[in-house]
Amino acid sequence: MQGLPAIQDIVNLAAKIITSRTFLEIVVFPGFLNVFVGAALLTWLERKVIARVQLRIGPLYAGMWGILQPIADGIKLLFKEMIFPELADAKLLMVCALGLMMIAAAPVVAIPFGDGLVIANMDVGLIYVFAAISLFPTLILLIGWGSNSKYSFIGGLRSLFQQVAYEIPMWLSVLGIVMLTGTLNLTDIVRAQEKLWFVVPQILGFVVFFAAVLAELERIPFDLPEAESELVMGWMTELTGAAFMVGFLAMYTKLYVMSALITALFLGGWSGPSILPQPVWFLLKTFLVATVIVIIRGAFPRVRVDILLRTGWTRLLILAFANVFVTAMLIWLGFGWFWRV
Amino acid sequence: MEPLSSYIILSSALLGVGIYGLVSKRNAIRLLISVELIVNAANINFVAFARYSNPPILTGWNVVFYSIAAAAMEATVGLALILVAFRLNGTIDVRKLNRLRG
Amino acid sequence: MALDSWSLVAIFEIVVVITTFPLLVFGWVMSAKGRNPIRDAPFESGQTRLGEARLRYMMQYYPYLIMFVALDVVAMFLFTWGLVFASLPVAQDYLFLVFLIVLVVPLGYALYLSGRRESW
Amino acid sequence: MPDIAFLALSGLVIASAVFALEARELIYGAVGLGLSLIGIAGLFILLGAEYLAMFQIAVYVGAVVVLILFTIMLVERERGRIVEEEEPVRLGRAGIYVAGLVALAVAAAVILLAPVSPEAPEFYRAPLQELGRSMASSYSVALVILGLLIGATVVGGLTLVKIEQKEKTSGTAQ
Repeated sequence: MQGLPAIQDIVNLAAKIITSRTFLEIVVFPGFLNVFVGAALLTWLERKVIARVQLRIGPLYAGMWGILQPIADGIKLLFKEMIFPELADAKLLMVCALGLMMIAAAPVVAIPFGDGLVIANMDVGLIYVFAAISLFPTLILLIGWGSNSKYSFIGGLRSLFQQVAYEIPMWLSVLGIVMLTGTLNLTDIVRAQEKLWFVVPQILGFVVFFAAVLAELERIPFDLPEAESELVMGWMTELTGAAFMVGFLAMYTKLYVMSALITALFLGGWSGPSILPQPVWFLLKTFLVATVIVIIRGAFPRVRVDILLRTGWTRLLILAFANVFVTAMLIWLGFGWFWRV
Repeated sequence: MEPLSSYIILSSALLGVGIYGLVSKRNAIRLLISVELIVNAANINFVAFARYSNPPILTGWNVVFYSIAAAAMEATVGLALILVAFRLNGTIDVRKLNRLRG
Repeated sequence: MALDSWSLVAIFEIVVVITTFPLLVFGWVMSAKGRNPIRDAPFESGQTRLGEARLRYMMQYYPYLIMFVALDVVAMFLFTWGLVFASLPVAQDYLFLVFLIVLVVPLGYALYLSGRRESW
Repeated sequence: MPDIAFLALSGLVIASAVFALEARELIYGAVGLGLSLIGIAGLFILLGAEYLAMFQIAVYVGAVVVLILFTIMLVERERGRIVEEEEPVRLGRAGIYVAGLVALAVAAAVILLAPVSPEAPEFYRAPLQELGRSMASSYSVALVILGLLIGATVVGGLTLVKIEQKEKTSGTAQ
């Protein structure tokens, strides 16, 4: 009879787990807390930047420059009543909101925030990120269907077609990078950019990828699924209270993750002068990209849905293939060694 | 590492579920789902056998690549057929799609 | 403790769930349960609900969906090619070119059809 | 660890496969199929085929399940819900018998006749480069044929679904 383990032992074990590098990576820095706080900060950043673009001030009272506004919003939404329409499938909606958050946060696992500062350094990192992103249309369609409201349903359908149309150009625009580096490991891809960021040789791919990311994020000029003046809030119309909060946070998590992905793929990731540590460079670049995406929202009008889809399926696709061709030329002409890892 | 037979039992069970659906269901979309399940049972076997040969051979993976691609195409055409059947007959119950029976 | 990278993915997802799910449960538990036909009506800009919600459909974009399924597969195959591109003999690159050229006509047909509204 | 993962994943695969066939609403059936396919992707990962697992998720769950959902929504459009008639119990029972027999026979045959030794190398990952190289050399003909298949699917699917000008019906506009 060994007896029950003493409380001391349990505390020791817990302390050991909590202070272990893996646990800290998963829960705090490149992991969950980073994503959560980053997404919350982005909601504040968006309101502030949009306000500046429109010559307003934006949130001001909660904390310095209103930086605590996301917390206030979160508490407000948490205590709001959850109303689901009469024929809606409330359980499906809640599960889908949870699934959205899971999928939106999933790519963070593979994105390196510093040299070696990555939760899982997997060989198929890039494809893993794309596979995770490709699950969004399914869930959004289910939310649009499950809420049984015309706005939600039309928003969900538009979102489906739009994300589906821009997924392929997004994948193919990255093919050039894969050809140059010969790997799908995101850490290796960032390491390959020590000499020259990929935004230079892959400028065409960068443009296509950026446009596709804007469309995947459903942001202006491609924000048809939730065009405020026509569809209220798109597929999120019937999400209320906590479910809305989770869905909304998932969309901003997606924005954060996609900005980080652009940084890692095209903008050299963590590389920068060594005055600042690597993760700081990475976060700076990420927030810069996010700010550009937000400013675009303040500056551009919305396009029409059929034009949007046709552009995605013709121009962007052709540009992506052109990028692949240019990269192939680059390698055939013998410049490929420059970015090999 | 589990023994190979556990994977085979799993894929046989999945095959059984798929065949059960094919035999007893009447809705065309459920039949399509059953077919997908059966294809996936075969895929599991391919990958498991490739992994458990010593040394592992890549043929299994290559075959599954083509198998998934072909299954995706099959689902596309199948769903198009279901749409046409629905448009012509107003139902996708396979027991009522008996116009060709004469 | 050398955990496999995919176990880390699983643990991360579990962390996401155990932090997000309580929020939903909290909202669900705290909200009022009474039903009221007016409150439960779906949002239609303040109007009363008109007809079924799952009625209209944008069928004219169906070709895009089929193109998506096709190009999804193609893109995945192209990634396997891109991985080994630099070390591949040129003759085998032509193979993938053939693979793509075969697809040009069908995809052009799909684009042509998606532009014609009266077909759908 | 792998044992727990295997048990959990196989439980997920089988349970959601049954759910896909037995769920009351067709939409849930498609969701069950998606879950089952994700579980199979997890099994592929356990077997060391990571790229294949990602391919499975992107193509099956990301594209095929979306297409199935889309079709279900299209088909259910006019009546709100599909009224699925109850299958005769006799048929369900016959299905279970047939399926059980076939599954047992296949499992027994494969396990008894399997020519490979069940001893697997401890740690193995599919070498990604090797995959691409074999795709370009040994499977080159299959690749071109796959291109033809995809092209045929696109043309065939569209030709099936599109409405001829002459017999244009009213219910399908927009």
